[in-house]
Amino acid sequence: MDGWLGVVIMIVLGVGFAAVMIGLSVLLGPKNPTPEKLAPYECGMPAVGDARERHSVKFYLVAMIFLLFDIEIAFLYPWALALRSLGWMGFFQILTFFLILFVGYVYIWRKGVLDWGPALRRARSRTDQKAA
Amino acid sequence: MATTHEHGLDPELPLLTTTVERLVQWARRSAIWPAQFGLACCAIEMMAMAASRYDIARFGAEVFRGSPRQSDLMIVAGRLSRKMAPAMRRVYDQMPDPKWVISMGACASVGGVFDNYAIVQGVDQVVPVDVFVPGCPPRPEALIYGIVQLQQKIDRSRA
Amino acid sequence: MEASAIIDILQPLVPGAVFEPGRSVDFATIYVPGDRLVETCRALHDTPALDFNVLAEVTAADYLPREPRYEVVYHLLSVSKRLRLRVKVRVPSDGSLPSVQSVWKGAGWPEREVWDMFGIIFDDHGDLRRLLMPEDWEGHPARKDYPVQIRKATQTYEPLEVSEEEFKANIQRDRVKRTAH
Amino acid sequence: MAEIKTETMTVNMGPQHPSTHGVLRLVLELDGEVIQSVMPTIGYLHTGIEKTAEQKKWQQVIPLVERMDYLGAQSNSLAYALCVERMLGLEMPQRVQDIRVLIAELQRLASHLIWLGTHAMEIGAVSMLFYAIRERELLLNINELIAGFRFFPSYIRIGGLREDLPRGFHEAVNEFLDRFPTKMDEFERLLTKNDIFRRRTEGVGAISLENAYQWGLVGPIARAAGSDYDVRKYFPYCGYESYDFTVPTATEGDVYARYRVRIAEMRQSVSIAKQAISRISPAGVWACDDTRVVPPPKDKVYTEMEALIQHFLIYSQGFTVPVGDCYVPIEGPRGEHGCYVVSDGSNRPWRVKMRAPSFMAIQAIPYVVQNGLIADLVAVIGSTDVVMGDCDR
Repeated sequence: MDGWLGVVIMIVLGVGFAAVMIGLSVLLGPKNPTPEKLAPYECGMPAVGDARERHSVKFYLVAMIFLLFDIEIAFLYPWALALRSLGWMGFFQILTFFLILFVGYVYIWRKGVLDWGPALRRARSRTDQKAA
Repeated sequence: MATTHEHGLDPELPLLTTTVERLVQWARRSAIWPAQFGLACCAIEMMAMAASRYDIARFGAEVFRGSPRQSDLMIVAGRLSRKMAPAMRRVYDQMPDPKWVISMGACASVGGVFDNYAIVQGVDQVVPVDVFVPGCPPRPEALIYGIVQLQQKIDRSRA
Repeated sequence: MEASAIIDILQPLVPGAVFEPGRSVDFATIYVPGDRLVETCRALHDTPALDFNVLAEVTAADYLPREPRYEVVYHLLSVSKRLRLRVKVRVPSDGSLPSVQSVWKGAGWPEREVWDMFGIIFDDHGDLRRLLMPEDWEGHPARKDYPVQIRKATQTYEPLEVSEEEFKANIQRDRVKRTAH
Repeated sequence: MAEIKTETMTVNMGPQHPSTHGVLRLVLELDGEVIQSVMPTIGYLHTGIEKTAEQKKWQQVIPLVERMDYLGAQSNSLAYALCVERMLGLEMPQRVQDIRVLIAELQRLASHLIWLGTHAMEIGAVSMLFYAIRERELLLNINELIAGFRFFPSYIRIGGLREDLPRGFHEAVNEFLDRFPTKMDEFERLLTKNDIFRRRTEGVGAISLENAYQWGLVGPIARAAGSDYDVRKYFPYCGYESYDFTVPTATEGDVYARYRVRIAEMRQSVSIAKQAISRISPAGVWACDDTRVVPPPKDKVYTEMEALIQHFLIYSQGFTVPVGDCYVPIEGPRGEHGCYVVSDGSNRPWRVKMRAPSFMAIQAIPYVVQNGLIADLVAVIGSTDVVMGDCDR
């Protein structure tokens, strides 16, 4: 039971800090929402359409990939804590876990999901030259 | 900006050695973030003021926010043309409420040397201005003096 | 190279056009009749002896009391021949000029600005809209009979929302024009 | 898999935007991050300076012309002064021409420093802005020395200069010119081989030489695409032919080439300024001897009657310029600046038009960033060194 005190303090501090900040601004900040103020901000121009437009699929793909590899790292924390007791057995288990995800990473990389930028254009122009 | 607020705390509530209102005004004045609203030559002097030699960071105002949502102060730096006036009014409207305006330079304050069809003769026709800074362009020290005047004005004003 | 020398080169290429050397203190100036402008500019651009490949500037001047009221001025530059030339065209007050966008792509905006400021219409210009003044502005400010200071209330209000279709129409019109020429 | 029809998104990169170098509005049509089309709208800083200039006397137009391209202020007034002097037929003494060359080159350095600072900041090297502006402050000190005002000194006048050089001018300029090349090496160490900077700028926004001429982009942009057109070499003015300097060029024509061309140009400007300052004597003649245009020295005005009359005439009525028009191009920081002035023989100009290189650059931007990313658009706007005052006038 002794380990949990630190966690509780962390939670209290985090939530407390956020609550104080939001609470103060709610209490002390003036509030008069005019329609102009709530209009979407478009660099000083009247807004065009609403913000809920359909975005390109690239954004969705990158978000998903980030989520995937982020959780992979999240799994490392408990493993890192228990490294001593797990010994070599634990090490190989985490290695296979990594290998599986690494195959996924290579697949994504070859599919070219990640490169949007000028490299994409240069790559496409190189393939065109090869094809032409 | 004497709008009466009905938020929860009574401004005159004593808080240790000062009132809530003085504390709030002190907090607002010491971290006043300008919106990036550079129009013309005064914008370059504004950049010089934000740079290392004149360094507005000493007064807590060196964070130039790109979007008006996160800024409290709009420094109108440059000449405002008639085509730009609606856009400026919209950016002013979209700033959250405790907001102030500094009209930097003669062109923003009174149209400056350009008394013609294209320039709005004074930004106070479009937005309520708190501090006028003379000069064409004003020296960075003059603008810092303007910001300090605004800070004192905030100190004196009611929450 | 003097204006008369340039005219001698041009005369055979644009038959029937009356070129007139203009008075100038800096470099060669020629007057070109309005209707033969595009041919002359194409000749100036294409002939290897002249090779005016850069259109530095298109501007105009309003000589109000004088009848052919405007003078549209084209400053041309030949980088390979180290030559500069000023082509001037006299335009009556309600006259119009053919656009030289077909010769130099860079002529689009300067011509739009001359229309915006002086009201000289450039026919078959891709997109003759106002450039420097707001879209709904009346009158052409740089004309001599336009007052310098107009006491007009500052328009600070704009509709909150521009309808999606209206905006898309503008974009579509712009793209069609751009892919046209 | 059939090409699925995707909806493009219209985004406004509007007049109030941190990276549009002033009030330029670009309506972007995006497919994800890739730009389908750009529709620039300018005129948000249109000040009608040309119309106001028609009301002023000849000498009073200098401050107006300086406020058009506010980064290259002195080169604007130099263009205007040269143009009116050509119409008046005035010849400047050698010392005045050397001082004008020195001031034009220092102004070019100041303008390029602002370009370097903001361009690098937009690509991510935020500290670059503070280094560049720190060096520029020294240049503004020199402006303060000669005319008591940091930004628009109006030191170049029709008929020569405003007054003679102050004491301490030579030391200030020499000290700056000795210190600046070491600072340039520091800037180059930061950026030139910086992998992030190169990856963001190489192959981005490339313009071919043919296209640059078609769009009328004569200046650093055309020199980055391979042209060697520099007004100081092709149509020398103010005695530029007597200075030896090279015109830096590159061939790729992309953002990185423009960066290299401008950095090399700054080094050339330092060497020209060094040659100029070594020729200028600390005190000497500072204006031509035409009494109609140049006011007499102050002490004479108090003692002699004609000097008083001449002084009164110049400042009340001004001088008249013979009928005609004239266009003298000079090499400003952004390319070929030139003032087309028309005179009807009175003491006020009939028409003043400044050629604006930024105007041509913005017109060409939509064709340069086609199928680029938004990040490329920001790099291209930074590399064309666009100043909205110069573009909208």
